[in-house]
Amino acid sequence: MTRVEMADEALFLLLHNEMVAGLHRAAEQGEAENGRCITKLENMGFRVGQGLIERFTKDTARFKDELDIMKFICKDFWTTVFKKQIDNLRTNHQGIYVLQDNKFRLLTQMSAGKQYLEHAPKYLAFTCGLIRGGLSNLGIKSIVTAEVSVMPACKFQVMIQKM
Amino acid sequence: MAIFSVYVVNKAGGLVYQLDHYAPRAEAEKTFGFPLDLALKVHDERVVVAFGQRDGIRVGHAVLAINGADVSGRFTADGRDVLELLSNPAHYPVSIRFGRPRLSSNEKLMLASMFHSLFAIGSQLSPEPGSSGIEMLETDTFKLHCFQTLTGIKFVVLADPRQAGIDSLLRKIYEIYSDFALKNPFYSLEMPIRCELFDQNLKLALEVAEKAGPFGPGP
Amino acid sequence: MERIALLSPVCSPRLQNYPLYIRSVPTENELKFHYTVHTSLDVVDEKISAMGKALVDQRELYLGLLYPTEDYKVYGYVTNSKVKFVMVVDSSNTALRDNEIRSMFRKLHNSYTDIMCNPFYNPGDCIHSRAFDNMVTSMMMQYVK
Amino acid sequence: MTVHNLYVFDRAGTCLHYSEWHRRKPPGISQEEEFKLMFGMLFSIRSFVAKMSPVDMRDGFLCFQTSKYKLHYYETPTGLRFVLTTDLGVGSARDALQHLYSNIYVELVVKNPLCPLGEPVQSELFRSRLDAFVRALPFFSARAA
Amino acid sequence: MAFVTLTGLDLIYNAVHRAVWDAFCANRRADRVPISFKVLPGDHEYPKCRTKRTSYEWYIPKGILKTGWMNKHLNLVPALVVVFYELDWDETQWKEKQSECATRVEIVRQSLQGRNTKVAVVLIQKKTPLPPGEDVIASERAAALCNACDLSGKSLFVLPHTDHLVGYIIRLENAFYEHAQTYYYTEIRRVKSHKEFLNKTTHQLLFVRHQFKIAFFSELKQDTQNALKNYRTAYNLVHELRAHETNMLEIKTMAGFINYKICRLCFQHNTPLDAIAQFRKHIDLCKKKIGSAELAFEHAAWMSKQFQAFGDLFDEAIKLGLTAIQTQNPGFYYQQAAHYAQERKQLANMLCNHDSSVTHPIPDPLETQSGVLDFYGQRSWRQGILSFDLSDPEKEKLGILALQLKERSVLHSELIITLLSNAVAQFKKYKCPRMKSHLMVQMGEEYYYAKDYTKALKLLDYVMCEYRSEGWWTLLTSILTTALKCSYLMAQLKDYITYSLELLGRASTLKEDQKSRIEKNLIKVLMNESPDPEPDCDASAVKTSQKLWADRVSLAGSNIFTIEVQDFVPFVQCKAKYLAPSFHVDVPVQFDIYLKADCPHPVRFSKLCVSFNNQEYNQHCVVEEAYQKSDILEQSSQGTMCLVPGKTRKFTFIFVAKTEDVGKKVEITSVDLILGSETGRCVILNWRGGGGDAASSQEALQAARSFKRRPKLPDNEVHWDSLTIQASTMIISRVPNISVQLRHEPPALTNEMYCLIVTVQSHEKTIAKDVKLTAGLKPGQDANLTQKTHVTLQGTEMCDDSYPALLPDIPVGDLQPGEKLEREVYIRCGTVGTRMFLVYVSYLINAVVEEKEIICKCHRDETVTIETVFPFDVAVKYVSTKFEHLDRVFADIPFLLMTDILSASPWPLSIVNSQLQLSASMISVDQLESYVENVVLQTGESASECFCLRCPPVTDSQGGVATGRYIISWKRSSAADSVPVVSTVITLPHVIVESIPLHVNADLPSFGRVRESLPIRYHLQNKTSLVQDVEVSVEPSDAFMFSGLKQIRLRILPGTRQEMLYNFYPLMAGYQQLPSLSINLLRFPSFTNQLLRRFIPTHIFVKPQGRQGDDASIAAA
Amino acid sequence: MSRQAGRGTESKKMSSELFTLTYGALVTQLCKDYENDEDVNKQLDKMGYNIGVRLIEDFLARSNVGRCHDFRETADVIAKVAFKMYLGITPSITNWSPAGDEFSLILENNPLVDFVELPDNHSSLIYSNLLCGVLRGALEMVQMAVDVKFVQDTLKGDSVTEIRMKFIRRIEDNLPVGEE
Repeated sequence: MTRVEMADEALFLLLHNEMVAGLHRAAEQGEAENGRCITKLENMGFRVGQGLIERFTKDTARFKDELDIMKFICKDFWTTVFKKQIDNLRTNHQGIYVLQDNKFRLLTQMSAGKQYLEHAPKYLAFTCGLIRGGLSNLGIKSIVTAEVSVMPACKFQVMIQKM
Repeated sequence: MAIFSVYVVNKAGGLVYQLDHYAPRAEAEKTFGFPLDLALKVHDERVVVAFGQRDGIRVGHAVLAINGADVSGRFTADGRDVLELLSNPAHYPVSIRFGRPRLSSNEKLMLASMFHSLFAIGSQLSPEPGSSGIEMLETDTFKLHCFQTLTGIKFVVLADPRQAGIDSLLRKIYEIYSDFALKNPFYSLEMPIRCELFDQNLKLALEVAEKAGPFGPGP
Repeated sequence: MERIALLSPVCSPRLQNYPLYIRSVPTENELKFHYTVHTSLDVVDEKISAMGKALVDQRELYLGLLYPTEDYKVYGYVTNSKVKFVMVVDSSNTALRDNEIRSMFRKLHNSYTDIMCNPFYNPGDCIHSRAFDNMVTSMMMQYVK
Repeated sequence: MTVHNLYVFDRAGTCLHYSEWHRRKPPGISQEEEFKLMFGMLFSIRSFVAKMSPVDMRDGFLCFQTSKYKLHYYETPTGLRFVLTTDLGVGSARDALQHLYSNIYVELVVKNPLCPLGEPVQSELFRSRLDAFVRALPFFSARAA
Repeated sequence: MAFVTLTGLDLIYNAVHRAVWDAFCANRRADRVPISFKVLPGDHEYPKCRTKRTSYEWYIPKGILKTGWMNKHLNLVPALVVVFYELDWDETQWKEKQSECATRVEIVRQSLQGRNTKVAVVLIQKKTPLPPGEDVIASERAAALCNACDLSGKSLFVLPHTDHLVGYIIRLENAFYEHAQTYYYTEIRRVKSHKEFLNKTTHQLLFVRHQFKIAFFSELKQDTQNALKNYRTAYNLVHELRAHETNMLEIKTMAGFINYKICRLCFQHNTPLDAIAQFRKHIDLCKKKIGSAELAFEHAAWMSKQFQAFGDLFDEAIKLGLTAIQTQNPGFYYQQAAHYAQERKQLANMLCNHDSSVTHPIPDPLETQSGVLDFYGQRSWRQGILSFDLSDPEKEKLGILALQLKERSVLHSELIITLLSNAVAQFKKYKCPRMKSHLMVQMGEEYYYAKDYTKALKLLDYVMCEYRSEGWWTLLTSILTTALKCSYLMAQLKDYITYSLELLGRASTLKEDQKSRIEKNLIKVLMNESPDPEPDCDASAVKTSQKLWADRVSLAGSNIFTIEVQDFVPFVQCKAKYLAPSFHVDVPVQFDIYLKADCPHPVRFSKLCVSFNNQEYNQHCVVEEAYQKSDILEQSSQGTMCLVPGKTRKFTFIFVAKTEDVGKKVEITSVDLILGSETGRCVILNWRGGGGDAASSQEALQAARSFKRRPKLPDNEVHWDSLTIQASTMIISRVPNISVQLRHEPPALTNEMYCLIVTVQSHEKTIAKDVKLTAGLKPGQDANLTQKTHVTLQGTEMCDDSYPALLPDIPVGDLQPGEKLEREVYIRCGTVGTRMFLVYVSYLINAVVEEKEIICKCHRDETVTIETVFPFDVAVKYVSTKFEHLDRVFADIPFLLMTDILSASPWPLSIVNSQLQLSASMISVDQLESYVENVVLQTGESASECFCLRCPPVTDSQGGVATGRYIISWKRSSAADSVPVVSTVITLPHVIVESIPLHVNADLPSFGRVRESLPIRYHLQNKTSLVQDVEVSVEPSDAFMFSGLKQIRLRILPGTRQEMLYNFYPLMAGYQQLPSLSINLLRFPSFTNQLLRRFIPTHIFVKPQGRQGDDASIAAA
Repeated sequence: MSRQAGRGTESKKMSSELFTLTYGALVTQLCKDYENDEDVNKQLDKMGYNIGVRLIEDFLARSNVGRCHDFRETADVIAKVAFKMYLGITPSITNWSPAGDEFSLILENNPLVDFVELPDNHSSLIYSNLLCGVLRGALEMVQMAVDVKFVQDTLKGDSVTEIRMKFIRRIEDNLPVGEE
């Protein structure tokens, strides 16, 4: 049962991987190009995030405040997307939030250590966009960056841009 | 319970004796309209099913007869190419008999020597020192048992996977070999065995073993 | 007679509250209706800012009746993504009770959500969608008296 | 009981992975040679068996044994071949191999975009998981240790 | 308010009466009872009271309520009549007075015939009355008087006009009030009593009337609760009346009254919601009661009135402390009132458009003989006629006509505008900006209808931006359209053009044909012709405006309009874009101006010019073209000066930056696009900065996010969306074309004149003039480095602290192409550590850009980091003459000073000289000369010197004695002779000097030989000024036999020395310990043998016996 | 506080939406990157192929489906098992060619296009072309060379979406050169 439940997830996983690969295939090598691919992935994530959040929050009650929204991202949003919650949410109450996922779904199958670390960024860009898009659609402008020191753990830093 | 066949291979890998003791028939006849909804291909001089299977016809089966007339290899009795024949709508409807292809004698020779080398590689690839060659090889349809004498002759028995008592049978066959082949003045070593007595005793031994069934050899 | 307007999210950078979609039946003196919708934003904004200040625990997306005029009733709805829906109905139309309105807004919202999920739609652009049009049309037809 | 070594080949005959635990006899030949030989043997066994079999087969070749060891064979429809050698005491290792395929290979190689198919697996995660799995097998004994 | 009349007061001639009256009127505040007083003559005729009919059987009422009724009870029929009469208790002619008073009362009673009005008498008295009961006469006379006037005692009052008048008055009026109350009470009873005679069929009107009266009296009685109750019933009854065209007006009027009453009372009772509910009910009930179609405007007017009245009530209540909210405030009612006023206007325009020939009918059907209606809401020409069918249709027509004509004279717009502005005022309060703007738009439009175009424009202009900034283009467009009309009708050129610009723009939702019309007009205007009138404008207004335009045209020229388009959405879009964020001064600066027209037809423009923060450049960035009126709209000729709709047109500009702008930003401050021509009219579209307008930023953002594919365009075209404004660029100096090389041998050595050779070579094509070199310590490093670093160009003499750390702008003349020049810079670093040095070469060069010669200042700089290290480390140590290390020296006893110079420099150093400058307290034993003169030290090599010194005894040697300075003069071996020698001074450490009582030294050969005598002489010298007893002993040793005093005690005089001779006889070879001498000073127990060991040898080398030959040699040695 | 509304059971649905949306983002991105729709279709097919060759392993691992010896069997597995497993739908199989080497998958509803409305300027875009690639890649891994293409598409106004699959040949695996 659960395995079947995860099936479409496998499909997403492979699609995501192939997106990353595909974009990089299309682009000729070079730092700049790599950067552009990352941005593209980020933008795609952004758009998807917008759409998803629109759906996810369709039936939820109104949010109290920024933190409330963040919690929603960490719990419901993350669970629906990655089948687990964010393990740790920290904030400095000045608009910076750090979401830590100790077993980030898109990295688990890659490595449990430092192997392939240099490849991590391109597999996180999409998710960064996802978060940014989600937040932006809830009226929060932000910059989202990801940081990995040991896979598959991953930190997403959200910097709120006050408007 | 069944013992399918027995092979005796000399130390050079040559087949010196072969006996098909029991061969289950797997054949099916069907009348087809054009086009033929099976993919056929020529595979070592036979027309076999490459893809598609229904009502008893399975991938790997060979065309045995067309409209009742037996087919030898790629050609019909009257020498027409089977594939051509079947690719021509004019010949339809046509009834074709499919079945597992029988091994021709030189296929058997070939397989024997093939096993001979597999046997050797088996021991060479052993992770443990001092290993023999393949003594037993199991598939979902049969088990192959092999007993090699010190003199390097291999007795190979193909049997139903559930068939027991094969080891003793192999010893028995070795006895029979030494009694009725070696002791036969007209028999020259390493040469194909053609002795009535050998045959008879062998068959006898096989029946005994089969009767013993899964319960092992009688006392 | 009734009219439906869908307004852009507040958070859009400079131009706020510009209409993403406006539709009215019948189409005569549509302009008046545009004004009605536009002015109703005063109330919507007020309600939203009130939420911001958590003065009221307005957790529901449906804002209810914004204000009545002689001949219209104006209802509002704001999604979590700050997209505003405004619906103006003829006050004489008694078929439309709070529940009907509510469910109509739900319909609109669902349909809007689908639009947001249409990869070819660029959030913030005005909505040109057959699906959405049809939905709105059918919904209006259902209640037009 | 004990496990000697494990080979994973793809359809093209590339040895995707090899690891050994208790192997007392060093291969007389270079590793590539050994891989070639192993794959070759399996390949011939397949056709050998196919011809020999008196009836139609399903899984075909399962395993063989010599006086000293037993070779377990599992092949996926995609032509991946998992080969495990153990001592004679071990019964069927088919389930183990199947699990190895579906829960370790598929999860950690197929789904790892950084493991190009048809090349030896570099992923340390895969290696370590696989090693852990084999060591945990009931018939894996630390005899050598 | 209860109505009370006062009689018998003579306000003119009687001061007392006046005072009394004033006391009644003066400051009637809320605390006083609510009575309205009126002074009337005693014989005043009150309205006659109709004889009460005993049965209503045959009575058919002619209407609901008489128009006079309310007034009657407010101002004519009192609740109480007070008779004032001056009479004291002790009045002499009591009888007469009493009867006179009685008659007065009687007169009053007469005229109140049939009414329940109360009568009271107030005696104005001069004396203050005694407390009641004490004045016997008073009480009986009072009784008598009551009798005479047949009054109850309660109705007789005494008013002494003494000092506490007001007090008395207040007591009085309270009494009056009670009387009034009872009066109204009885009135209510009376009206009620009629009820039972009424029947539903014929007397419905009466039901309403009575109910109303009851309510009204209750109000007068201050019984608002009952008043409200009764009004409510009255209201319901009104609507029960059978309504028909003929009595519609009457019903509405009454309903209006009653509703008003109810609402007011509700607000009074602070139940605003009830008020609102009632009002809503009222409106819903009456909305559809339009009455006769020909007079529909009447209904609208009435509706408007209802709303306005309610608005006023509401507002009133708020003034009295009620709080309203955004969604429920008077504004809405005024707005609605305005709405109906508008409707009224429209209806009036429709129904009252009789042509001028139609005149007011005579006799005027609106006239009545009494001049007023006798029943509310009835038609003057058929009063009291209840039948629903129109008795006299002819009369009816005339009546209606009269009303219609009357309506014509009404100034609707004024009404509407006042109402609207009331509403605006309200919505302003309740933060409804948009509602406010909306109403202002309506006001504007109303002014437009009222032909007050100036006001109209003022309002519209004011709100436009709201709609623009919120992107409500449809609304904006409609407002603009009106505005355009106004500006046309006033022939306001600038406004006219401005609005046209935006109506043609992409924000406008007009249809193509409309746009095209507007554009054609615009072009006409530009060509100094009058535009065609805007559609559906008032004909007469058009006439006048056409004249205005004509005049405008006649005064041609001086018609230049600058329009700031930044803040709206004009039909030409503009984006300026520098090709690079920075330009070198010697390359032309390039930027593009992109223009795009959104109007239907191509537009020509006469000029495009760009202004910069540095005006100098303006003249270079102009596109101009002779402007033919003819081909203004010609599609075909699309020369440079023509913008084709939808096509992006690019203009590239090139100018040469001013050299003084190097390092500055050159910003585009504005872009001007000139339409039309100076000769005719011309309009300058002015974009601040690099273009863009009210909508562009949002568009840009959306475009950036968009996933839409941009269709491929030919190379020369671009996608408007993909263009970004880039309005400023940096001018940076020309790339220098010279090379600067530095040669030197790091590290620098402390204090040396470190030589840095700077080689400058020109690779310029032309001569590099006025080359300047700046060299030295790079600024902005550790401050005290500056103190310790000195730079000079003269390597010949050592530079001191007066020299700067950085040599700025040393002129080195010109450089021919390819020429190379070399300068040596000498740097003296006083301290070790790393320093950054800067070498900066600047020069001028002529460059030709766009065949324009400019002088560019170029420069190249090199920085180099140099480590400074000590050239060598000098180690100094003191040893005894036996080379034993000394931690202290002994007075007068020679010791050795050893110096060790270890070269730390990677380069060979030549030590020119070294010198020991002893301090006074030190004496050198032999004369000092340097041993290291001209020694060259390679890296890691060291040179040592040794000086024999002696230190005379010192009184106190605490902290030791200064030794002196050790000076090493050196230079790099590589350095030229001219380079001065560096002297490094090492201050030598202090030494502790100790004086000892006895100094012993031995002289003995350098070695002994087995079995050969070995003479040793010890010298004992008394260093003290005392005679010393010395015990000397020598312990035997296995290695020696010896002769001499084994043990002796002797005495040594101060300063003298004693000599002791021993003859040792070595027994074994090798390095042997001598028989140890031990000395014991009785005076100085501290003098130990260890100390002794310092001075005398303890061991000697003993050779084995050798052959004779050797001996000689040995002897010789 | 945790908001329970719209959670739990829906979560699976959601994640399928995640896939749908992500795919949408991909397509639009490609539309932006490539000059014409044909190139986009190619790219999609290619990516699909790459996914297919990996997805098949996942599929075999989950479903214990063995090797197919008959195209009808293959069709069934694709429709009843694979589509169900990954897209939650079960297309119907129709239009068998007489030789039994061609058939159509009819998708009543195609989750990939749940929310999609094609703009007019993308007439020749085959939105879901990825699927073709996936099928092609997956089958190739089990020694079936097939040709897959869309013949009907609801996005294009057709009543259903139809994928046509044609069996080309069986890929024989023979021992790589230089062995045995």
